Amino acid sequence: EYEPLLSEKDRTRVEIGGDDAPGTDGGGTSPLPDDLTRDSLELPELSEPELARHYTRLSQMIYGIDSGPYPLGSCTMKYNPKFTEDVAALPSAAVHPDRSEGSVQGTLELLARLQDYLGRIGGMDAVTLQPPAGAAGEFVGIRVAAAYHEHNGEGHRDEVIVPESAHGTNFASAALGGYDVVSLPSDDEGRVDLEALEAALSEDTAALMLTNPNTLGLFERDIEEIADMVHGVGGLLYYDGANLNALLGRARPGDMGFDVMHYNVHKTFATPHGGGGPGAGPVGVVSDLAPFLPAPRIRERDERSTTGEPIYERFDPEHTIGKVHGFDGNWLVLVKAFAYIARLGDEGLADASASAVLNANYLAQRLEYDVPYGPFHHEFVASAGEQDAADVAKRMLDYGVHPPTTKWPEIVPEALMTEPTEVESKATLDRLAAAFNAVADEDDDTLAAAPERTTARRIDQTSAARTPRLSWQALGDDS
Amino acid sequence: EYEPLLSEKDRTRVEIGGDDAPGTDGGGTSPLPDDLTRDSLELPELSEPELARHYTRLSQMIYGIDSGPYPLGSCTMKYNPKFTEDVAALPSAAVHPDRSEGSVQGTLELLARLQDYLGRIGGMDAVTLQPPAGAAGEFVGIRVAAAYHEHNGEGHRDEVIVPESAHGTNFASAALGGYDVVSLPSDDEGRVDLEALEAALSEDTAALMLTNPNTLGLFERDIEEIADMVHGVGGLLYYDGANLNALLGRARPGDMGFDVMHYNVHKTFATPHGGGGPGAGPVGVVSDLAPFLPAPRIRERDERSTTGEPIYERFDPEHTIGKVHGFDGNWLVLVKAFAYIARLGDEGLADASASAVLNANYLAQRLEYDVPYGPFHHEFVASAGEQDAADVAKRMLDYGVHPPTTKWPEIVPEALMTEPTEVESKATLDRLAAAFNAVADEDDDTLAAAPERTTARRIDQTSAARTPRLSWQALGDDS
Amino acid sequence: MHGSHVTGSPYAPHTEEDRSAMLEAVDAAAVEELFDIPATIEFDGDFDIDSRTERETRRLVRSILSRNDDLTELLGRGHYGYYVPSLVDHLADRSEFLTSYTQYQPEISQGFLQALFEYQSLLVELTGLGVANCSMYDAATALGEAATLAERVRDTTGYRVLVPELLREERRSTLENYVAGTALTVDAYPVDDGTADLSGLEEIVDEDVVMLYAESPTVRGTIEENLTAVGELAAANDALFTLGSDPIALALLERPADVGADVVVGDASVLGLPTSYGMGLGLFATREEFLRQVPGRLVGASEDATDRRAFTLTLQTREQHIRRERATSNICTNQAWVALRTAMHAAALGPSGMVDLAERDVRRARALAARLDDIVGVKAPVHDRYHLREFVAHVDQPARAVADDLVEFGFAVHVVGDHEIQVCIAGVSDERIDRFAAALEEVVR
Amino acid sequence: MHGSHVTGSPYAPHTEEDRSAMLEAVDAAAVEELFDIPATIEFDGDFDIDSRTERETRRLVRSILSRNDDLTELLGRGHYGYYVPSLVDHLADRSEFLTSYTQYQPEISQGFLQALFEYQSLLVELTGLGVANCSMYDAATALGEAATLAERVRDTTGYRVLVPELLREERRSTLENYVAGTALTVDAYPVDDGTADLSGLEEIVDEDVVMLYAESPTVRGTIEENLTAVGELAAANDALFTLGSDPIALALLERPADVGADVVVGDASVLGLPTSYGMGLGLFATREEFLRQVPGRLVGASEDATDRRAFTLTLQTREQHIRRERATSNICTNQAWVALRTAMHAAALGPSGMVDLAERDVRRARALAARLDDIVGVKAPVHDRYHLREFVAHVDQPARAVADDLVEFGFAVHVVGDHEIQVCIAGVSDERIDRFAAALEEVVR
Repeated sequence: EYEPLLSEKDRTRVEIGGDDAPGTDGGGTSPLPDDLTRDSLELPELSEPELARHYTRLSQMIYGIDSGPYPLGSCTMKYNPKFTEDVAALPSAAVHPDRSEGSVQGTLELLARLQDYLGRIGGMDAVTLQPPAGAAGEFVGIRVAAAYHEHNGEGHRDEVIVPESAHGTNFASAALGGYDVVSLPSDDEGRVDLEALEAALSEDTAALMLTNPNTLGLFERDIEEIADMVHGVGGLLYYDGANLNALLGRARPGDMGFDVMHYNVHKTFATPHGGGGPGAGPVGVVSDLAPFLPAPRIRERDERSTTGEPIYERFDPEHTIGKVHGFDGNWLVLVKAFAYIARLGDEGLADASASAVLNANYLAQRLEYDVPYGPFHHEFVASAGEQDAADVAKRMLDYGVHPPTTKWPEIVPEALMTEPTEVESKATLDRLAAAFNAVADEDDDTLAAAPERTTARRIDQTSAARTPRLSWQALGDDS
Repeated sequence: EYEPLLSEKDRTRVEIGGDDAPGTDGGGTSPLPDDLTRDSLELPELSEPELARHYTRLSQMIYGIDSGPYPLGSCTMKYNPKFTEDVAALPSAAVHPDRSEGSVQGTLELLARLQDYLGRIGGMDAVTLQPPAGAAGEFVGIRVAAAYHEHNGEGHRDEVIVPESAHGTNFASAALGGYDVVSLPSDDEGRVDLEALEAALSEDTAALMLTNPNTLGLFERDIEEIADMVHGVGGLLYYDGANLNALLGRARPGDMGFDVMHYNVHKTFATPHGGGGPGAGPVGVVSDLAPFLPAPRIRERDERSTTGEPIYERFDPEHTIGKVHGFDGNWLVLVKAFAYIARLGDEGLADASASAVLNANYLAQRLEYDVPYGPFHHEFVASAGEQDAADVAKRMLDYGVHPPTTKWPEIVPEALMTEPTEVESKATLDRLAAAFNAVADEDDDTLAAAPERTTARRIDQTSAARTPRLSWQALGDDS
Repeated sequence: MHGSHVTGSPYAPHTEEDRSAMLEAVDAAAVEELFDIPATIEFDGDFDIDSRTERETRRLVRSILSRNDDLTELLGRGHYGYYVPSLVDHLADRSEFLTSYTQYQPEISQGFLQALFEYQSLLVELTGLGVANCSMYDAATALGEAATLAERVRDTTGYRVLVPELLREERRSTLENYVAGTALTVDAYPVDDGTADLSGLEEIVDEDVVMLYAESPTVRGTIEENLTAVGELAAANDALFTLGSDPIALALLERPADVGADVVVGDASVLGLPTSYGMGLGLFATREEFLRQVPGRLVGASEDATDRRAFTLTLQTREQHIRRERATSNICTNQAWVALRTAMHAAALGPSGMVDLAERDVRRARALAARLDDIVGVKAPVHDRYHLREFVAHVDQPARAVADDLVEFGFAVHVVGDHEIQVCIAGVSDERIDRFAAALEEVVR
Repeated sequence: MHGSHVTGSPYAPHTEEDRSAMLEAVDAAAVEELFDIPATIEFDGDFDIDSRTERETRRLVRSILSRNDDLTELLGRGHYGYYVPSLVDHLADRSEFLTSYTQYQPEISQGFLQALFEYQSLLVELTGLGVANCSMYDAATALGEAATLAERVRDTTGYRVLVPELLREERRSTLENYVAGTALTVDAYPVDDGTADLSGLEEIVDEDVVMLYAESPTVRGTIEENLTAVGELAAANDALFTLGSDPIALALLERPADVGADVVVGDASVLGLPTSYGMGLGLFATREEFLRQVPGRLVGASEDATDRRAFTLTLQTREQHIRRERATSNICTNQAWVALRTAMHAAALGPSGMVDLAERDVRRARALAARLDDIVGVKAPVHDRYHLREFVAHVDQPARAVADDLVEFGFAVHVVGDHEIQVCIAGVSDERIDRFAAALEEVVR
């Protein structure tokens, strides 16, 4: 059922300044001169019961992780444990970032412990928690690499190599960092083409960005050789943490030769995606790069408090690149990630990866669609073949499940990039496979007409882009 | 979409005792001898993500107050302010009832203040918060009346008079208290028939139970005379608080001559109904009856603490009837009611009643159905006329609103007992009226086939009662 | 506020414009005209209750409740503070569950009905009895309802309800109120070292007994070892055997159906609610033969018009809104939402978690008793019985003084005799238990 | 656990039976076989991270965070602790909002898209600009994005970004990182008594300037009085005029469109989030002419196949997942859920509540400054300007020592100079403000 916009329920205009503006001090006028204030403000004015119904209704028109499987490849849509919300809501977590160190020892301790956890999990020597998202983490990695090269008199390096199948953010983050992006084709098996890499590497290479397993779910078996090649020309190896959920407790980027990496805590560590964010993208580096990390980082001091407790302090890395966020990143997200890691521990983290890989392999085996390449880990890319992958996705909505990521990576025609994660039961995977297979048997007309059973039917993207209407003000009175 | 039972998702049998039962102490056996334990336990064993989806899905198949209007007559389905949940969830509210007085001064203070608030609102001299629901409050009132009469050597009184249009609980509570129930007809205007009352009253009368406004929404204009008549024969006058929302700040049962009353805090004071409960049914009495109230009550001591704070204590009323709940009632509900009253204060409470009465009158005026009797306050009873009121209700579901209470009170043929409460906006009332009126224009076949747009279609009540299947065990394997 | 919104109740939405239009529609100049109250009884005073902002109200309640001491509670005796998984709060607080009414329109209430059906099924498995209702208020009122059930269903006449002499006073008092309007009377049978004294019981049982009540665990935390014998005594005298227990106990202890129980009552909210100052959930299960006499609401399976399985409240002709003074109980509003929470908590534990929890309770209580027994001046447990989660300990010093001193160390325990305290480990962490043992040692030194 | 459930991750549901069946289906004897990792880099150590129960984990976090002192924060400078209505928590925490992904499948995401559309509309009303995106990370990164936008859209060449010399250091540093890969450089223009020094600014502005940035309120809490003049200077030099502000300020202060702003950035989470250690919500609005160069996601209205209005992410060809290295930004994950909360909080206040809040801030800050000014050894406010919600005060004693002493009284303030503290009243109750004034008087005595 259609839910009106708030502005269709009410618009109230409040006049500001002059005699019309009552104030709390009884003066009846604005506390500021008219030339510093606006004339009026016109927005919906509704009661709490009306708002509760509005947002309840809106929530009913959203598919969330508690609605069913959500197998978006490379997005790692895990169940978000409820208790992590409780710890993030603790009153003691609500502190201001400009507090003195002595009065926020709890916050600093939690951050220090999380830095430490992430370092161990990734095999990295130093970690910053400041980047507020994965792409922000990539940008930090790129900036750190740039600062490192600059520091070593290698500021001329102006290329970053990115595999064709990489996440779009890799390209964009490198470009934002001022680098020329060199795109690297895959080999026949879907992995890095070593010859092409050899050709791409040069003294201009600042870094190679890789995710491993890659977006096809394939482990880059030659990773050690790749690392040697990159290091051989003086470049750095960057790890995109989007697919880390495949490896927990089985392999660590640091052990493979990566120099710098980001973690997507809203993927691997189960913090909620929130309809697009907030996430967090901590960055880990090997010791050579640690002096360039953003400021401040947190560390434990040598001495203890009079009551024997550890004392934590902020410090600026020696050659820090400075700040990439106005404060210290997405604190509430970091609290949830800490709680998740502390809950699972070694055993739980290793099991998460094992179950995620088992689930992906099981689901792939159940599909009628062709699944090229392999063996894969936590995700796989099926091909819709003659069908349009985007249409397949729309039709899957009619079966009450969320579809996979589509049409990417392009190495697989009509790609259906699928990552079930460890949280799905066999019964759910069977149901999901049944949805895939039902769609696989349907004709193009049916697919093109889909979805039929959703809140909104197929939405016209062209119209949206051709005539942008981006606010209720833009809708006009007749909408 | 159909949601399987938990038992259809999994059943796991756990064996207990003997060598099969692993224990946490590594002993591998139960800590109790076999003859004190059961053999096994068989229940669903599911993961948190699976349960989150199960209950999320179940919640989607429920109409709540945040879904839309809920105009159930005499049920006062108000919006439940979200913040009251927060105060009830305070860790400091989670205390054990057997704590010593000194260590639960906060809880005792809140209860004492709530007793006081309710006393002022109802015009009563003393209040007990122990009854866990309205019917339990009625029972307390009946027991208090009995103890009072007994104490005065009037134990022979064995009749309680209840108007025909009263809530069913009135009859049942009086009967549970051991009284013969004398049913009182209404007069032509829908109010207490004074002649019939005169005839019913006698030296056997223990009490008359009334709600005011009555279930037709009519104020019992003769209430003072009624009180005199009841008191004249030595009886007590009981006020059923179900309709108190009509009177806040405008009239008080105590001022009308009532001796004892209950409050439905889940109606008047906006605590959530929870799908049927918990509620709370505090009972207020005039001073003569105070010595008979349940134990314990709370009071402020004369002296203050060394820091100047008031000190609260429990005490047993002199001739207490004892306990009607194992502890002190539904504490968490009482906390929410206290918060609601403290939020609204005099101004908000009076406005709640005013708006509730305005809403009922406005809605009644918009309906095509006949609305006999009047003038009414917070609710009215329309007549579905030739239509079946129960069918009308089913059909209203198809219009996305909750229907009124139906077929009761029987004084109105095919009754549609409607109470919109103060929380509905004019726009919502218009939408609700449109639903009523649309149904009023429909034919019987359409009504009999309704609902068509709900999760479940019309449910077979006869089959449910004829072959009771009250557990998944009773469904058998083929269900 | 500057806008057109009329304040008063913050939860009433009318704008000035709406209000005017509505008044005009009902042909009134002011809302006051709509009230039909005789002038003689109009209230023209005020309640002297301030209106507050949401934030001020939260601060007020927080400020009041902050006067509760922050103690570790080793308290039980019918109300427990088990850890409730976060899942329960988050799901049960979804407003569709929290704010809906009784399911009189089942077509738009399937979710709640199914959850209650699953709750009933949980109790059927735990008790082995065929029927469980979907909630009473608490253990005490459920016991009262059991007594009135016994009066209704018993074949022969009779008037005596027998309960153990060791019983929470509040529970007995509630029972007495429930039977005050009936011909029933309540008598106590003797207890020997914390459980039923069978020979003493045998002496006072006769055919005037309509109900025989036993508890396991008992109020002193002991596990009743003579349930089968008690059940046989009841059966021999055509009395209903009512057993008091709770879901965690029932996950481990003898199945009520196997010891001849006719009714099981108790507090089911040991699962689902944290410590709530005694707020509970009355468990009520009985044999199928008493179905039509059961108090409270029942959810049943049926079919909808398309023959799909659907749930509905059923057998409502037993209830007050239909049967009035001939109803099986006066209960209307019950504890449905708590039942939902209990079902959720049980589902979160699963059968293995429930059994494990009960077994750990037994072991942890035993270990603590042994540890306290090692303290000079303390003997624990007082009763030479099995205990589920709590036990009575003898202290040489006055128990009241010991308890008061323990408060200074941050612990609350029951005082159950001049030299007896009662200690419960339910929901208390091992680390806190360690600290408690140390504190007691300090206190009795 | 006793049952068939395999533990490990508590959030992975497989039973032993399921796991066996799945392994069989994929023709593997053990999960390990599925990993294709060279032996040389297999990790055979462990992380040394304990597994904990949910309750233990909650206790751990609570225990760590309990080391934060419980202070009343009179802190601001870009991060504020306004009271957030309970409604926001309860509704935004509904798992459909909290746990869903970016709305790449709009047909099952209409609710979130509509909420974000409403958020964009709120910003359009507040700024008077035609386009607002549906979130950046925070004010600092939004400022960085504004600079890169300026570089893309400016007609002529140029390389200078001018910012006020009084600017949060962190904000400037973030901006510098954003422009590090471009040809842009960041210069400061002078400030006079807390607001822009117009003549000083005039001297250094030239046609090499691509963006001129001003804030109102400024980092020192003053209201920038020269916005129109600054805007005219920017326009005269074909530079983008970017204004830093926030929704509460914008509800009262001059409308950005009216002072010539081309871009508005800032932290929108002053509405919607409580104090969150700096977590924020980057507000980003600009003129319609720059639409195709806007960074971040945009929600637009469209129609579905039945011609009903429906919402969708639009103009995605600007974004990284389509345009890669030529995208308008690298942003992907944003702060959508915070934007939802901000929209909810704004809706809960309504326009009257928003204006009222801003006006009360001005009055309360002014009253506190006057009161502190009466204290011997304190001068407040330092700047002879209008202030929105915070102000700088001079203290004769060393500011650091004053601040440290205030901690002992339970208050946190900023130290912004050797003898300057900064004090913010946002979200602080009148009663706490009273106590703060008394404490400061005590401290500087």
